Amino acid sequence: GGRPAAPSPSGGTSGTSLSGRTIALVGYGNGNPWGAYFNKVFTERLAPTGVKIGDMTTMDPGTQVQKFNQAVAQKPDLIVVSILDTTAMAVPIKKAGAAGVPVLVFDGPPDPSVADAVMSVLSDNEKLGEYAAQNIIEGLKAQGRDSGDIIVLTGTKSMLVTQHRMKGFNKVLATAPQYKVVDEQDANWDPQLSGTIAQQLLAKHGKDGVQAAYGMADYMALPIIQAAKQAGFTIGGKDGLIVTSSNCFKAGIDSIKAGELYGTATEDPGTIAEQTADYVVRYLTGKNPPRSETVQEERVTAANVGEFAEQCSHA
Amino acid sequence: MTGQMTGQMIGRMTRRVIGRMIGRSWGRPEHAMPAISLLLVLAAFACSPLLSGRPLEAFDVYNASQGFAQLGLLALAIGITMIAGEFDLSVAGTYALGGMLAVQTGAHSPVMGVLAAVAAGAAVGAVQGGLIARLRVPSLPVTLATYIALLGLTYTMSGGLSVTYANADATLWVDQQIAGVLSPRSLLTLVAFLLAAVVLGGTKLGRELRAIGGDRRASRVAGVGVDRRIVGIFTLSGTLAALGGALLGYSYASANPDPGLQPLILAIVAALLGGVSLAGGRGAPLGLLAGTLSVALLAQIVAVTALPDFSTQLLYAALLAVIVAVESPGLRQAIERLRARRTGSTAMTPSQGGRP
Amino acid sequence: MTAETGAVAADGSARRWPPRVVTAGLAVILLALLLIPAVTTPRFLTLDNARAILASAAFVGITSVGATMVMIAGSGVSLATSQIATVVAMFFLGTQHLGLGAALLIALAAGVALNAFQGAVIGYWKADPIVLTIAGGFAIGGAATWFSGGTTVYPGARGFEVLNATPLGLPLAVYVLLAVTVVVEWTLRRTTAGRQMYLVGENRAAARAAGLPVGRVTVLAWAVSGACVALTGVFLASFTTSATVTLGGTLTLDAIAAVLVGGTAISGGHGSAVRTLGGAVLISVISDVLLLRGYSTGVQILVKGVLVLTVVLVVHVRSGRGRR
Amino acid sequence: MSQPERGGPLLRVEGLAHAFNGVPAVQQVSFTVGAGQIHGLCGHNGAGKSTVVKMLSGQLAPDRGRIVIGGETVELRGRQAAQRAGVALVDQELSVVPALTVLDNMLLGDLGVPFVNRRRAAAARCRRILDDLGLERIDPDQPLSALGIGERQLVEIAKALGQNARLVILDEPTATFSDAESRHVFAAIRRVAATGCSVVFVSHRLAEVLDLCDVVTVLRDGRDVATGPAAGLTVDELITRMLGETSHRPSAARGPAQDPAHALRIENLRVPGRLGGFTLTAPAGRVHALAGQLGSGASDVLRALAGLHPGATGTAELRGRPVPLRDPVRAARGGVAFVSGDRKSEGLFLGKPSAWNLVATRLPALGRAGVLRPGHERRAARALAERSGLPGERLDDPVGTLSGGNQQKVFVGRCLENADVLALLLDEPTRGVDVGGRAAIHRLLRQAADSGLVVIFASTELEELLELGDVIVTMRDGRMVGRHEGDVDGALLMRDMTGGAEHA
Ligand SMILES: Nc1ncnc2c1ncn2[C@@H]1O[C@H](COP(=O)(O)OP(=O)(O)OP(=O)(O)O)[C@@H](O)[C@H]1O
Ligand SMILES: Nc1ncnc2c1ncn2[C@@H]1O[C@H](COP(=O)(O)OP(=O)(O)OP(=O)(O)O)[C@@H](O)[C@H]1O
Ligand SMILES: [Mg+2]
Ligand SMILES: [Mg+2]
Repeated sequence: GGRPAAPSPSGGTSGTSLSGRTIALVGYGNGNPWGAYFNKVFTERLAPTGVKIGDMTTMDPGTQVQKFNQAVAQKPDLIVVSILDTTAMAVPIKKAGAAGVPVLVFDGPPDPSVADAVMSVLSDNEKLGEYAAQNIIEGLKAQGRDSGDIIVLTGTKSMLVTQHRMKGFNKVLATAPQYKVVDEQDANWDPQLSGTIAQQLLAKHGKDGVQAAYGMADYMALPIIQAAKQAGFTIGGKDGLIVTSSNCFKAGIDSIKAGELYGTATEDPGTIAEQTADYVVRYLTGKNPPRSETVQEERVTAANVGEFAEQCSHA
Repeated sequence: MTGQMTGQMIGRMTRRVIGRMIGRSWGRPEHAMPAISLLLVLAAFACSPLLSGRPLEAFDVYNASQGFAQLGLLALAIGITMIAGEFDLSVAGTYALGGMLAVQTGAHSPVMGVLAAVAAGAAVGAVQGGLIARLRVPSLPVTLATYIALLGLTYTMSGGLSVTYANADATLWVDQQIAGVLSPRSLLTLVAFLLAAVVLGGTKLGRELRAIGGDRRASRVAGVGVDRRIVGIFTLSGTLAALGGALLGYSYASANPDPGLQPLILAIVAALLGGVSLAGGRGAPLGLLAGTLSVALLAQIVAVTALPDFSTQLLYAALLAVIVAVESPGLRQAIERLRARRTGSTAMTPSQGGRP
Repeated sequence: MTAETGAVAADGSARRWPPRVVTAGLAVILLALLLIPAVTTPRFLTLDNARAILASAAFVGITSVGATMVMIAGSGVSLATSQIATVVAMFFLGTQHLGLGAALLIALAAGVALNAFQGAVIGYWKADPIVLTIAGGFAIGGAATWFSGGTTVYPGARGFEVLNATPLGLPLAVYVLLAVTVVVEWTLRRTTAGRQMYLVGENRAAARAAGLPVGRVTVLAWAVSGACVALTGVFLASFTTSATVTLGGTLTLDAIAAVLVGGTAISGGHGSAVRTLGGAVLISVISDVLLLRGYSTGVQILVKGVLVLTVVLVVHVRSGRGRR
Repeated sequence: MSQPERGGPLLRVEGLAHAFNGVPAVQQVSFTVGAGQIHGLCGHNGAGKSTVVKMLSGQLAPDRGRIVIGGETVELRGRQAAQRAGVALVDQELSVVPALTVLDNMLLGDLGVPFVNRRRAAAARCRRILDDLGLERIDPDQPLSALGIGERQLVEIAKALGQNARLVILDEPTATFSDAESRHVFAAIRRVAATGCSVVFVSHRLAEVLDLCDVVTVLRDGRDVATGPAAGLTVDELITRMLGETSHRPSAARGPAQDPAHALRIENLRVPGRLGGFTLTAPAGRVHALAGQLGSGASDVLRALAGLHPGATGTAELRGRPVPLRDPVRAARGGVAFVSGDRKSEGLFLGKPSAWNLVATRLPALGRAGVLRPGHERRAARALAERSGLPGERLDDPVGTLSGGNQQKVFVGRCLENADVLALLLDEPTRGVDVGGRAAIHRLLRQAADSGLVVIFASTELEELLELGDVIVTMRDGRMVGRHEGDVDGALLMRDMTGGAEHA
């Protein structure tokens, strides 16, 4: 099913009153669609409870440290944070611990040195990487290929998210040794850069040299498809290029429906926002939720795209 | 009534103190701009509890001073080159390089890391200064190219990954609270500003710096060793930027190969608010200090009042728009033209006195 | 001691080579230095790769050709380019339901208007372009985040797909790049306005005293540049099929780098659109060679920086001393 | 440092030579200057005076020859080395920094000033030096940008004279001065010379050279052609030596006044702080001269008419059509062409070919529908070059590589034979132009007037005013003082311009 297995959020929040309690949201800024939709859903979910949310969102890692410190100083009942620079946030998190302010991390994992000091609602990035590899293997096998060369355009390599996705991807791909990665480039979560690099890699390996491509997010996979089309590749179908991605946006869903993108996976902001909001309510009402929860991720392909169309349409 | 009067008195006194601090004349933009912006932002800061519903604490000031430390050395570096009529975009690259070097080489001895960073920054600055002075190239394209190259260098050094700094002692030390509102990092930054103020205000270097920015050729003819000074200025800006980056790296316990253009742009905003003009020849370290404090406090106000992030951008845009308006000669002329057109018709009546 | 009589001395004769010859010579040497590693790179000399190089030069190239005009007219650089491209892309995708033509017009109008406004403040008020465009970047970026709430803009219709077409195997953007280059170069060389841009860029005070329309010329240069940025924004939007506030990416500095590698002087009065095209392609070739040879992103950026530095210095030294 | 024996040469220059990119500017120059002597350097534009000065002051290294100061051969690598050798300089180009205060400017680059500021002592010394030059009105703490050009130049001279140098070099220091200001400066120079300091003085104002200097060296084409005592020389003799032949003075042919409808009528023109209520009717066909010292408002009349004073008010009419004020573009469209006194920064496009410069203001007329026609453009440029006496083969060279005289010909030529130009306004049309170039430019202006243009020029030079002006309007303190037509006495003009305080 398309819903996460975590406790249903709809029941959890509506009745409880948390007025007088405060939380600080040190999340991704609204300058990023993922963050914008997360913030929207998160705020809307918690609005009925009357909890006061301080907006400390930003997209700049330096500013984030400062805003986090600010949040600690304001001693809210809980700091909800999504981390931009994993190591840079380690010390501030320690300081929050020393000041006795609880911290809830969502989306990407914290630095291992503070992993035990925080609560977390994490995307399952390894799973997302595994799904991408499954998509590719499934697609290539369906075309009846017994060999295949793959190019990979990753998100910013310095981020744990990227590293975890690659870990899962490589793990699954190792089960099908006939398919192998011939090029892996850092495209910095940048659509334009993804397009440029894809153009060059496709030219480098030629039409027979690439059978599949993995763009780490939908907005990176779509430029690969464009570049491939312009380079004269056929996309999908019986013998075309298999392109997959690993977190879903509306554009990706449309592309799957159009038969171009082979598949993607969830990690949609709405689901995480709901689960995080729910976690906040459970925590503040003393229900002692588990220290760490993982959002259940789903693989999306043409077979089940209808189920996820709504869920993935917000960013 | 009395409140209003004490308010006025306090206003007058701060004005006098700050006026003396920043310079003697109020009429000149290099004095008025930083003073007014700092006063405005301080007032807004003092009023921020009205929005946040929470009294200001020492920690708010501490956090602002951390913001000041993050920006200060960069603003000082770019500000000094701007006074000299140059524009050192590469400080953003030196800043990144300084952080990367300090974190990579300073694992055991933080001092060694800082020294390595500072030496590299100075070397990069000296080479650029040498090129710019000897070949008389405009600094913008040269420093832009250096910025791109340095970015590539930090990328190569770290394989594009953020690098973690494991020396937790250093991290805790640079950010420990001093007197509740300062930290070694912000103190060092403050000292750098004061040192610059003393040196530039008390020796002939300050005069020469502004002369070089005001009229390069004339300074040369007057006997100023312009080329040597320019090499010195770029070396200094590289050093300061690298030091800033190193301290930031320690503070974050990590170094990012690409901190982006944001720090650079904020440093430029701070310098402009500090009364420096891009045309050169104008400004002083204390003005830069006021400008940097303004930017740091502004960021803190946004944090304290939990305003959305984009409102900071709009605020900066508004501040810069004021600077553009104050500084553009054409606007002044347009106003003069308008006034002349208005009085022009009355002046048509004959027999008005001939005094100019 | 250069005796006037012994003019055949090696160093003496080198000095007497006309600058054009020396510049051409240097360009040949530079190209040789680049091309030798290039042609020895496996798979470099393929049609597919040439196509990829042109295609990857197209987006930045279109913007940089426009930026050349701004630089020639003496307004230096715009630091608000990527924000404008982003906003244009949003307008373009957001108005797809009105039809491709209408959306294109709206997008172009937005780019021209935003840039021309800045050009007007610079041309008529003599504002500093760097300060002004930093302010403009903040204002446009902030407003875009505010109004879009940070969400992605998706097209309401698929009309834009036409722009991803590849007639004769080359992306449409490449043809547009060539067309824009020809138009801008022709405007600069053959029209009154273009000549006036060179004059205003060479000496603004003199142009003003001579009664040349400094303000109008500056606005025109910025407007043309705005149209180019808008075209880049439109192609970017079509290529990525959705637009967020970070779509512009590193366009600002990439465009400036291409203009500088083309040998246009930042102080104004000199430069050409064709050479900027060369600069954009050169940067593309280099990153392609490095990519093919397996160098990392860092090395690619590093080499780009060094290339920009070299060209800036060579061009400067060749064109005589600085102006200060 | 060994003092030279009394009266012996302090400076000896032997066989100095310098070439720019292989083109010789100075080929063979030798002369000596005694201690306490004021030594004049004369020569037409491009003779190499400034190049010699630059070598003496350490800005250029000689290719050949040597410089001996106080008995020692010196190698002056840079301005600082020259200062250490005791050489102070007033450069041909104004070299003070507007961004600094007067005091800071006086201290800037002076080797005698300590590294750490000592404000009080410095201020006192500065005050004394300024007072010496009759500059009691200038406050050392004023920013220099608050002063006019003439006062800035005075500050630079004060700085050089106050540096305790052994040798003071002044390259055209008085080009922007009124005669009264010049007299103050000359007195100060004589005082400095009386202390045993040697002075090298460069000027195109030959009368003042003869008046001030003890000895004069004449340069021609980079060689010294004559050195001798100034006493007994006349201006005409000097000119003969400079040019190698007697100079030709154009006959002052007064053209007939044309139809009064073809006139420029200026009524009650004001510029706040500079010009109060100026009224004049200037018919076409006559050359009108505005005579006034710096700050008299003479050049402000021209600048205001050209639209360069945004605060100007009043009315102006050209051939019955109003000339819009406050906007240079509309002024140009109204038929006004302006030749600024500052050729370099407000006149020419130095990096562009002469041809481009010649046609810069008539591009719309040369093109069709905004598109240039290269053939038309080329022909127009050729015609203009011929008309203004510019060698045709220089058309494609950047105008910045021409000599000053030729640059000025391009500048004036740009305004000629243009159907759109009805009035030609020139500010100091021959500033820094040699005698030959000057005659050529005067001829051009006369022809322009004869062809039916309104010609008005502003000048501070008496000789030029008398030579060229059919009607001379004297100005002082932003007001018109007198209007002279026909024969006029130079002394009378001088009185008008200086307020009668000085006896000319
Ligand atoms: N920087 C330079 N580069 C090339 N040629 C130069 C340069 N400066 C001067 N010249 C040339 O050298 C010659 C001598 O110039 P110089 O300035 O010494 O003449 P001058 O006698 O001072 O003339 P003026 O009276 O106009 O000041 C001229 O032909 C001039 O064009
Ligand atoms: N500032 C300068 N920069 C470069 N070259 C210069 C400069 N000034 C002069 N020259 C070169 O030096 C040469 C000699 O200049 P000079 O002014 O004596 O000659 P000119 O143009 O024939 O002038 P004139 O008509 O006064 O004799 C010129 O051919 C010119 O190219
Ligand atoms: Mg000559
Ligand atoms: Mg001279």
